[in-house]
Amino acid sequence: MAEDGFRVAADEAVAERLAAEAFIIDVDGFEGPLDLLLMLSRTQKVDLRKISVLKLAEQYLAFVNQAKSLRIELAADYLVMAAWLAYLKSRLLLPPDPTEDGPTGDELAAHLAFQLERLQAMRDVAARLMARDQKGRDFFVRGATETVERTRRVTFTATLLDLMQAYARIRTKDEFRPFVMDRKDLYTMEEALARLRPLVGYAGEWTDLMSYLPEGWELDPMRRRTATAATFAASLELVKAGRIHIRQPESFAPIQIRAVERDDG
Amino acid sequence: MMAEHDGREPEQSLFEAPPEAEQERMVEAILFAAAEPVTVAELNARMPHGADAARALESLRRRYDGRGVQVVRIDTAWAIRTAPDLGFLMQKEVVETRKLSRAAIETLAIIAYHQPVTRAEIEEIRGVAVSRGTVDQLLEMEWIRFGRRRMTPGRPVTFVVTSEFLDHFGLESARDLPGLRDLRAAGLLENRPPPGTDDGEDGDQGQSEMFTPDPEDGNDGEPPA
Amino acid sequence: MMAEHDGREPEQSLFEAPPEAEQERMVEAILFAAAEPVTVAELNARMPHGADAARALESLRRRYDGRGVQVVRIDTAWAIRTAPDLGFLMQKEVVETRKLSRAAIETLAIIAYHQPVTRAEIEEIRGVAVSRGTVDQLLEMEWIRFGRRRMTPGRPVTFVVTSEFLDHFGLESARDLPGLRDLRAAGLLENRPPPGTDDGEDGDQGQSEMFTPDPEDGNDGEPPA
Repeated sequence: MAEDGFRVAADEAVAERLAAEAFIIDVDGFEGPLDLLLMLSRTQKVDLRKISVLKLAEQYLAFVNQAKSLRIELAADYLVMAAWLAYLKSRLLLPPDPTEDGPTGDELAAHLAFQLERLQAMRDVAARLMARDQKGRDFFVRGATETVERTRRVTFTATLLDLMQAYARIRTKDEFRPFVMDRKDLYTMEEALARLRPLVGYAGEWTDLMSYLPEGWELDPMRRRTATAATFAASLELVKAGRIHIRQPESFAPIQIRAVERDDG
Repeated sequence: MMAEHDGREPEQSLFEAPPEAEQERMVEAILFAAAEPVTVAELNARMPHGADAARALESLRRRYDGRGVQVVRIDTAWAIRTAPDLGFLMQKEVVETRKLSRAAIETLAIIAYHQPVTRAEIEEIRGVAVSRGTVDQLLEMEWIRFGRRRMTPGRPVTFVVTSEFLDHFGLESARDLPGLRDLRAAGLLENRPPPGTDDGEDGDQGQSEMFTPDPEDGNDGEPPA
Repeated sequence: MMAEHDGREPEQSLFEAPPEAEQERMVEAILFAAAEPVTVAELNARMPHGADAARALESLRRRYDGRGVQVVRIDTAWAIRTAPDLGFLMQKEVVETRKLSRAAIETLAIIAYHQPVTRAEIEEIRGVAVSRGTVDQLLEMEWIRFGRRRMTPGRPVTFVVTSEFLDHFGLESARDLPGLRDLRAAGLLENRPPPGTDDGEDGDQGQSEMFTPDPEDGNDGEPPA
């Protein structure tokens, strides 16, 4: 007897715990208060358009109370919804107060019903969407595709007139030769590159860039300037090409270069 | 042997354009070679001068009617896809796709049916916050993309579905979403603000504006980017 | 339970094999979706019991005869491939025509008028260095080529114009190029622009701009008589 009673009590405790656990799982399974409301509304077994919002509010409040009695922590938004539904319930039950501004209880209820219907509708179409034939599952794309080669061809063109005008321009310019920069004292970047390229391979150590100026150009200031500029520009090209490192310890300090070792790349 | 010719050629532009049967072959070759849908504009660009890809497409589509592969339209582009009823033969080709969460599926549906739609509107419809991961996943799958910003305070971004989405679900355009007409008729695609809120802000944006029934105009359901 | 067919006579097992047209659709879909050519054995394995892939394949192959894609045999397997005559559609060439740069046209002019000419001489005449790129470009266009080496110290290479050059400019030989006197007679060396040809299209202001006798009028290659 006593044993049975004990067993019954124990069973009840287990049942209660299971119920509580089930409840926790259920709460976790809901995507927020609206989702819970939608589930509760199904128990009314009517078209969502004919749902009794008042009854639904009561169902929700009962649910929240039950959760409280089971000492289940409900997320804040569930409690906010409970408070709002309690308010809605009072608005629905009390006769409308003509002095009060704002929406009537019926308007609020209608909107809630609309929200539920809309959520349900979205779930229905989501299911219909996912039930459609899907690419890669029901229908398939071409397995052996061919790539379209995109070749970009630039053609240059000129007319005979362009050609003659160009020539005329040069020949006319001859008469004004003094205006033209003197080629003798111009060191081009191409020349500097051609000179630097074979040399930098031997620059295992940091070397002053100025030591790479072509012979005879470092004396005359003007030639030295153009050679320096060209050599510096050429060194930047080589840095870009990954052939050398370049550094300048501080402002106005000598610029130094060093070959990039083959195996450190 | 040449494909059959169609005797009565109404166009006068025979001068330089290839014959219609030939144009159809060209469209066929181009569509077969590509996995991605090809736009009519690109077809025309790749075909010889004077070709009319749209017309060739139409007759090609009819030709493949009922065959094992089909010519389908996706938005403004076209592709060849296997007939859905033969999917069972293709187990070898099936690629396991990441299973979408319920939240992601619902969010996707809301974007598809309410586009362009803001995150706040999605949350209003679902009644819960939309997690960043959900949106990121859909963006990454290229099923949704950003649409125009809404001209309301804060200028929130909107989301719209992509043509990749349409392709995946075998839809010609967003107008062909299942049940769209009924939802619209039931007023469930309206942006209906809660009573008592200041509803001045949403006067300009019918979310369902893109779905305005207008079957005549060939405009693709996508809002301009 | 139904007795198992013994499969000895596949021809007669029509009882469960799909109709031939259906088998053809299946082969079509499988070949389309497969990344690699598919053997008849594999087709049979993937198709419903009792299907005859070889026969379906044969009729599919006939169906695609003359179309934009074809059913072809690769070794022992089968695939759908673009018809050989349409291969050109699989490449898209974007041709861009640009006007030659001033440096290039001047270099070209000097070569044409002074050929055979060395690089140093070109630089002497132009008054500025000739970049390697400019020469390479003209070589690549096949408007100039290397001539004989000059028998001077360093044996520098010379440049001459090609027959493509003459062709492009409608000249019989380089000697037909109008001389300075002709240029002057044609008004090309006058300092003020001929009336009515004034246009401000040439935006770049090189040093020699001020010596340019006249703005170019249009793009057509006809020199004034």
